[in-house]
Amino acid sequence: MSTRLATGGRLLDKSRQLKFAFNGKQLRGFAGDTIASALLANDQMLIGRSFKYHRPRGVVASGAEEPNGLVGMGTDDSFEPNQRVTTTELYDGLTASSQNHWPSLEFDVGVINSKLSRFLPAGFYYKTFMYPRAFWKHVYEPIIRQSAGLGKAPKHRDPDTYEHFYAFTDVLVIGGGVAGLTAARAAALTGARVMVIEQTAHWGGRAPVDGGSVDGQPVDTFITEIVAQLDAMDNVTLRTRTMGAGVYDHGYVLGYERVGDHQPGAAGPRHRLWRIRATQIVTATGAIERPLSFAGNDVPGVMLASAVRDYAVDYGVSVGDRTVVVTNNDDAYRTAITLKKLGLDVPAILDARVTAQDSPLMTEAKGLGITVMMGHAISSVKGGKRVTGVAVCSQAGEGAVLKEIACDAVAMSGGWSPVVHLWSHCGGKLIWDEATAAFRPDASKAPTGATGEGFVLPAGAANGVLHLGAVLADSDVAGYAAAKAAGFTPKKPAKAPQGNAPDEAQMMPVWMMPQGAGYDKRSKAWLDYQNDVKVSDVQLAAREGFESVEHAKRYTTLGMATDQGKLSNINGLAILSDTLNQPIPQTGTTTFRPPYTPISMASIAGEARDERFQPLRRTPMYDWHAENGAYWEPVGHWRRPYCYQRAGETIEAAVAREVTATRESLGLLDASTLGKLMVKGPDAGKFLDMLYTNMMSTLKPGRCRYGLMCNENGFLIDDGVVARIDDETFLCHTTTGGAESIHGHMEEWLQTEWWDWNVYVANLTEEYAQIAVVGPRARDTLAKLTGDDISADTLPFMAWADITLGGMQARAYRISFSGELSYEIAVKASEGRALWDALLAAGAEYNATTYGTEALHIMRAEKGFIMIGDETDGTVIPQDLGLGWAISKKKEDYLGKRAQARSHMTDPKRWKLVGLETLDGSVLPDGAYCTADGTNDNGQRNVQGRVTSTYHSPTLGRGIAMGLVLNGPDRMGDVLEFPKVDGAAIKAKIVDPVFFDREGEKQNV
Amino acid sequence: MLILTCPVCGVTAEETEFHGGGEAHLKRFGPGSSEGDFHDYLFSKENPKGVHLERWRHNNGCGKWFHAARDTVTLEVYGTYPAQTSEPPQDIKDAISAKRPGWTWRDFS
Amino acid sequence: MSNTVSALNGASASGYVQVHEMGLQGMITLRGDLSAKKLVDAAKTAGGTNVPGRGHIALSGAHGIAWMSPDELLILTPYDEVDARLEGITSKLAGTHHLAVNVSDARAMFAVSGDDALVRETLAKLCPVDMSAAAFAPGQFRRTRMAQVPAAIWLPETGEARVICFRSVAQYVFDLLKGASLAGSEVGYFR
Amino acid sequence: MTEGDHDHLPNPLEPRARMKRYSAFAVAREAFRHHTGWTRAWASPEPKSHYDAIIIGAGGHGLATAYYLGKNFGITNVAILEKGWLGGGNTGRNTTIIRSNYLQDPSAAIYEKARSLYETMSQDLNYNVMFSPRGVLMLAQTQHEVRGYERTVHANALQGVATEFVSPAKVKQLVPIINIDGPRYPVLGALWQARGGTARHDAVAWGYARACSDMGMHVIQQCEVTGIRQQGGKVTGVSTTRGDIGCNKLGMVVAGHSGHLADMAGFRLPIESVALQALVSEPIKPCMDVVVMANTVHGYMSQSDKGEMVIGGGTDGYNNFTQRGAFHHIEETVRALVETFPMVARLKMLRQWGGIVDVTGDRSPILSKTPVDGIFINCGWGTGGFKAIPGSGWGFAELMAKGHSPLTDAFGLNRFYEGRFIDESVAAGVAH
Ligand SMILES: Cc1cc2nc3c(=O)[nH]c(=O)nc-3n(C[C@H](O)[C@H](O)[C@H](O)COP(=O)(O)OP(=O)(O)OC[C@H]3O[C@@H](n4cnc5c(N)ncnc54)[C@H](O)[C@@H]3O)c2cc1C
Ligand SMILES: NC(=O)c1ccc[n+]([C@@H]2O[C@H](COP(=O)([O-])OP(=O)(O)OC[C@H]3O[C@@H](n4cnc5c(N)ncnc54)[C@H](O)[C@@H]3O)[C@@H](O)[C@H]2O)c1
Ligand SMILES: Cc1cc2nc3c(=O)[nH]c(=O)nc-3n(C[C@H](O)[C@H](O)[C@H](O)COP(=O)(O)O)c2cc1C
Ligand SMILES: [Zn+2]
Repeated sequence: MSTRLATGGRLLDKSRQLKFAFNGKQLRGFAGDTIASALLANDQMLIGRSFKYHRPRGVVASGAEEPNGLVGMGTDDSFEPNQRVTTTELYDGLTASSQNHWPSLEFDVGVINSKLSRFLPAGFYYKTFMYPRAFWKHVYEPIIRQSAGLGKAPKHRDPDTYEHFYAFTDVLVIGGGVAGLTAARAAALTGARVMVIEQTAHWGGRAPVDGGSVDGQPVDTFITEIVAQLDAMDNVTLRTRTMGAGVYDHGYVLGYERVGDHQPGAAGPRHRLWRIRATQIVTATGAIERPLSFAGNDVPGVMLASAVRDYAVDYGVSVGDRTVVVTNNDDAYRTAITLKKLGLDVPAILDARVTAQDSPLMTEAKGLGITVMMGHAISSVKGGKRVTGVAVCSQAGEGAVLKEIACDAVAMSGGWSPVVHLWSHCGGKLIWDEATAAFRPDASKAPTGATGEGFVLPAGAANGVLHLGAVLADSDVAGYAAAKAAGFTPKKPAKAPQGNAPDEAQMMPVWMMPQGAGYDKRSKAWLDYQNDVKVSDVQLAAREGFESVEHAKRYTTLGMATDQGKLSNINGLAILSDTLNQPIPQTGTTTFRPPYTPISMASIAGEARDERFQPLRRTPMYDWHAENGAYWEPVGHWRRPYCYQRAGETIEAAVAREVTATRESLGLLDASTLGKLMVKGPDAGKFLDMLYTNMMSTLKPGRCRYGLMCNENGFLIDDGVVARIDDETFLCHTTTGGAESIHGHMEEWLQTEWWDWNVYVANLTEEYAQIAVVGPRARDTLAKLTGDDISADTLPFMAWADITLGGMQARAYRISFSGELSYEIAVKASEGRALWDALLAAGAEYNATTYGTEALHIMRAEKGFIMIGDETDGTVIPQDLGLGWAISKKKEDYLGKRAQARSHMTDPKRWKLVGLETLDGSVLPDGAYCTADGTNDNGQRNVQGRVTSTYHSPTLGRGIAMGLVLNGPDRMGDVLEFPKVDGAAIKAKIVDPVFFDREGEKQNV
Repeated sequence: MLILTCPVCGVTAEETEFHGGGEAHLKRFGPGSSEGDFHDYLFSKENPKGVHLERWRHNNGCGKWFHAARDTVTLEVYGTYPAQTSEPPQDIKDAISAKRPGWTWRDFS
Repeated sequence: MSNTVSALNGASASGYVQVHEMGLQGMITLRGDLSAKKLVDAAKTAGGTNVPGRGHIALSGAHGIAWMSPDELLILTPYDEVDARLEGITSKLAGTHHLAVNVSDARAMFAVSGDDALVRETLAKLCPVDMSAAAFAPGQFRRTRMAQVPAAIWLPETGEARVICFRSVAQYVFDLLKGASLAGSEVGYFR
Repeated sequence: MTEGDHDHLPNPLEPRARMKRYSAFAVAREAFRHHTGWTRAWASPEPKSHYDAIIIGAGGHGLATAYYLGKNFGITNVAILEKGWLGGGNTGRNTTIIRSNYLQDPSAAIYEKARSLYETMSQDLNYNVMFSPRGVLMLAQTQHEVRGYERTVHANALQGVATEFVSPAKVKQLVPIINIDGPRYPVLGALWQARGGTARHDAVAWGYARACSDMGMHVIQQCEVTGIRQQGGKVTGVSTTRGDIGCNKLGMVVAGHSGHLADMAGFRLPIESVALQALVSEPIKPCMDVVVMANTVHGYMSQSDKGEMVIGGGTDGYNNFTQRGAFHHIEETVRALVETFPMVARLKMLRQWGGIVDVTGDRSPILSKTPVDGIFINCGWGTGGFKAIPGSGWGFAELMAKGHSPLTDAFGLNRFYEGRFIDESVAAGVAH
């Protein structure tokens, strides 16, 4: 029976009872409980089923290292799978349910896998399920997948909020045990900014449970005092419930704060992800106790000795009435002594060691009347869903049973492994410590940062130092060294606290218990509880040549479960080393990767959800569009109306209406997103001559010119109209997508190649709202709003002028992307909406029709104008597009010119732009290719061209398209075949790409 | 997540404020240059395991380009310096030599 | 002026600090040789203060100058004074290579006000910048990133911060600041 | 002691009889003798002084090349040299997406060859690589993407690659957990390759290694190539941490380390090595049966047979050899997936890691002769070469054996001189 003791429970507030439910059962606990302690207090030892064999499993540990105790928590939109019971604080109304079983936790049919386990050794699936081939997808894989996974998938969107926080500190201490606190104080006394983060809700780590004294006072008192002292210092920040999740390059640390997990419903974020930039980091993350590998070490009731002690001291819970302790070191004696002193039965301590002399803890245990059996071990554990006893044997033998001891709990200790994860994340190296049989940080090989110097220092148990006195001395030095490395020197180093605890006898590494255990035992001795990896599996891997620890990991899945092998890794690689007959350091460890324990995806996304998922760029007319039926098209982070849908209208109909109205009378387009770059200086003309393929320096003030820009690889990257404002000033229009990138492109060339040229560039894209006023009635409409002369003579095609329009200062560019009479009007963005409204009002009598990007695209296609991103795709050069006229022959150089001289670019076989007209008037499918005879060497159908844009033209009442075709311009009238995806082919004739108003009569009025 | 100091505005900031621009000190070859020179200008990369001279732009800051001498294996930043140069300044070269004796970069070391 | 509206038309939100879109703000980008006396003089006249050093902003009443880069200043002035001041610069710098242009309408500006530590905290949730009093004091000017967009920030005085962003993302930045300052999400980091 | 203990480990140096076949029957038989009958999956021989061909790099591409040199051309006097543990490079750390819906002919040819070889790989190698043709969906979330994918579908039809453009409703039906109506980027459709999918990445390397070893080839791990030996412009062998080894032909197949090896051989490559990252969630019960890639928002995800969600994102913007990467890429990817699949918010990230990918000037691979006679290079697979492994091995083996292969001809180094790029980015943003 596991029960709540009448006394004890250091962390509990027994005045506050909490109700919670497990698998529908109503249970009670206290404030301060974890789910684990509360379940144990209610005698709920069985908590889940293992991954592969569905073995019954109970809690093994009391902290982040717990492999078994995972539950689903919450319901509906707050449901979350795989919550670790040992690190989740109890709150009133909590609901939890066990995972990975059917139909119930108690009776799980999946347990059949356990019976078949001999057929399912490590890697068995690589050797099976191959025949017949089709079975993999339809039979084998579905079965394997069904048995995969632990918790259920959440189904709903998450209603909670999450946020990030950027913090900067000289010294970050990860871990708030006595080592972390001592290191923090040593660092803080130098004046350095210090931050301490502790994953649990409590300061002090293991020490309050383990006992000992500091400077003559009980260790608890020391902790209370040092926390108070740190809290009072202005240069110190203390955060509990904040885990150091990962240490990254250049001192970047992720801190995972569980702000709301223990108080659902409270205001504020559920999790806060700290991005801490620390000059120096102290990892004071303690050590984790190792299980021992004996047969049946996974039976519920077998727990880490330290956990048994924690439950007793911290939560007032006895996990069993009769607890057998099995160990290879002194620390587990503390558990026996604690239990005994609480009046519980400890029938025996089985100590695998044979020591010459009793240590103080042995003496104390014996003094309490506990039987200590040196040189003994567990041969096997009795019991199924709960321990009922152990069979005892000699550690030295093969497991012959000497006696059986009835018990309901086993407290095991295989020694301690420093938590080196955070030290290792960024490249810190480890050395093997023979004395403690553990890997610990090699201080001479710390991870190095931006300066090339080490930026992480380990302290206390995390540094492999276990005795309280040594822990305090070590961490005092580490804290001071960290501050010093961060550039702080103390007035006078404070005296390190003096810790006092009993001396301990040398531990003895025990990787297999008993030492000579045969296959039967090894195949029941668990290394990785969650992933069901046994000693025999690692040995099989070694035998099959998976000798590298990384191979063994991947072949057996050791250490790949949600606990990332915190309990299993060292034991596993020791077994591997033993099997390969090589020393453990030669085997080495697998790579430690963040996060230390899993962190919520939502915390990583932070605030970036819903409307804050990505910035949404809005033009000044955005609200009008939204209110008037805009069907949106995302363009970069902008959103532009694709068309404006009226009630009952299809998208196609809306687009056709917009085109027709514009061609017939008046259309208005919000063109504000077009890039507008001001280029100014004595060398501006020379600069633009290098950027554009055509000549810009000859452009006259007051006039506009269409230009093309290529990259150094020769490919067309942007196009637009350049207006010359005055001698020294040009305004370059770019595509919407090009505004930032072309600005960057200009700055790059100016700053890094032609830095002696006198040119400045300013990005004015957002300064202006720009509206295209398009159609036969464009001039009439503007005339109603201005007294300025906008006649064809004063403001001819490809000219611009400053005018006053509706009382606003405006710049009118007479340019046209539609082939209509057209003005693009720029006003200050703050007046954009006012101009839009004024134009709508003035144009009302001409049926002013706002149009979107699709109408824009159709009208330009009717005119045979290219569109960056349609006719170009990053592989197209201007020469392909019949734009030779825009490529200056006079210029010695421009970006892309040299590239365009390469053999493939001058190849006469390059596909060239043409118009395409289907014979039946239908619309060619987007992206269709036209076939040529035969196939190539790889059996692919030969092709001779492709469609680059294709539309139904409302103006012409038929399909029109542009495409790139082999020898296209020389083959006018040829008919090509474009297969559709359904196999049928459409025939289309090569024609001039200008489909409408070839003479430009409409625009030049 | 790197931190870099922009030599132009003096701000030390994390990588997200910058934009990496690839290898530094490229010599531009334009019209008339040989196939080989032009190819090497665009494509032949040093891509060393070790010291890398590279371009960065402080795009979420002062907007200026600068150069950095950075180690691609240790991620140590030996120094940052103005973009308007064709070689790193001597103090940065010395800092590199101290850590990576015998290092070379195309035509200089 | 009735036609002229700022990006969010003065929207505000109050959480543990106040967030307020400040309406139309005059801004002039001035690029040129900052070491040239002529340019410095022109800037001073337009900005009504001395030209600040690298990484700083100089403020004087409704006017100010922010250091943007070694060849760029941002001059702050009331919105309706921009044209006149721009004219002033242009005439003073005639014949000198420079670029001066009105960028008032390309931007939005926010005030974040309240308890100094909480104002700093709000920004520290969004910008990868050390917002502690020791590292970022009134008078400093920092161009950086706010979540996913560029922004510039400074503290005119204790308990006050200013944020400038591009106009098109004003709503996004407002939502960020509002979300970051929701009551109950105080971090308690700065003291 | 019982039988089959570790003192009975097979001697790795012994010349071996042919590999024991794997089957359910063999597993059952072994079950009754405590699995003591299993022998090494591959031998671990000492290097000889000379081989007909040496492959540097025991990643998927190197091993597949060796396998097809043996299988298709009878060249078995081959050593595959690996500086670490085989399969430990990008092959061991990729998100395992397999598809062949590429746009350009040469790409579609080699990836489709690869995909079709994946279909029968388990049987070919007698090693279950768990190729799972569960289907790959590439979401179209802008009009531009819609057009790009429609173009791909047309191209694929003529290339013999089965793909289709499917409606949002079909997307929702294939992936019930997806959010197809935005709020930000509604799903407008998707490029669907029903026989794309995933495979167990480690098994691909292990299966090939076993098969190579079975043919008598030498897979030599912990053997780093430190120099390339040549005479009169022709390769004669390599220097390694285990001594000099001679060869007639040399294949460099070392992904992110290609630039470094080319440097040893005296030439430069159009390659930059950058970190690419991936992560997995904690395992959950099956909730997504297909692979989904969302290029507009930069994230992709599939669920492994073990239950974890396998997630990948973008590359760092700077040269890096650390197998780590900057956290903000993880953030961008996770943000994208939370937006696309709201349930992801309440999953947890279990582990994140990085690999060093080799990115070329046009982001397509290089399978080519080199300036040094006898040296061939296979690299530049960048962020998307797992799916190509068998096709690349097939073509590269042919190139090495015969001096030319239709599968690799277009991927020569000369294309960068000619300006003849194979640019896939034109249709889809990222290339996994
Ligand atoms: C995070 C991530 C996700 C990816 N996702 C996908 C995906 O979903 N789909 C997809 O198709 N592709 C994906 N890729 C890409 C894919 O992993 C690679 O393209 C592919 O694995 C490359 O295989 P390889 O054999 O060329 O290289 P590797 O597997 O890297 O093998 C090269 C080998 O060469 C060895 N080597 C290097 N130098 C030496 C030397 N001097 N001497 C001896 N040996 C040496 C290395 O140790 C290594 O083992 C991803 C990559 C990464 C990093
Ligand atoms: N005698 C023994 O065999 C033995 C063995 C182990 C520990 N100990 C005792 O343990 C104590 C060691 O002190 P210590 O301070 O070094 O270790 P500790 O275990 O007491 O404290 C480490 C603290 O770090 C926290 N932590 C761990 N990883 C973290 C992360 N990623 N983020 C945030 N917090 C994290 C833990 O929750 C814990 O509070 C001493 O009292 C020592 O005597 C003794
Ligand atoms: C497809 C795939 C699935 C993975 N699943 C897991 C997993 O379930 N658990 C785990 O710990 N690691 C998983 N990993 C990550 C590996 O543990 C490891 O991090 C990765 O292979 C890179 O190697 P390294 O971390 O040793 O450098 C997975 C990796 C891949 C490529
Ligand atoms: Zn800067």
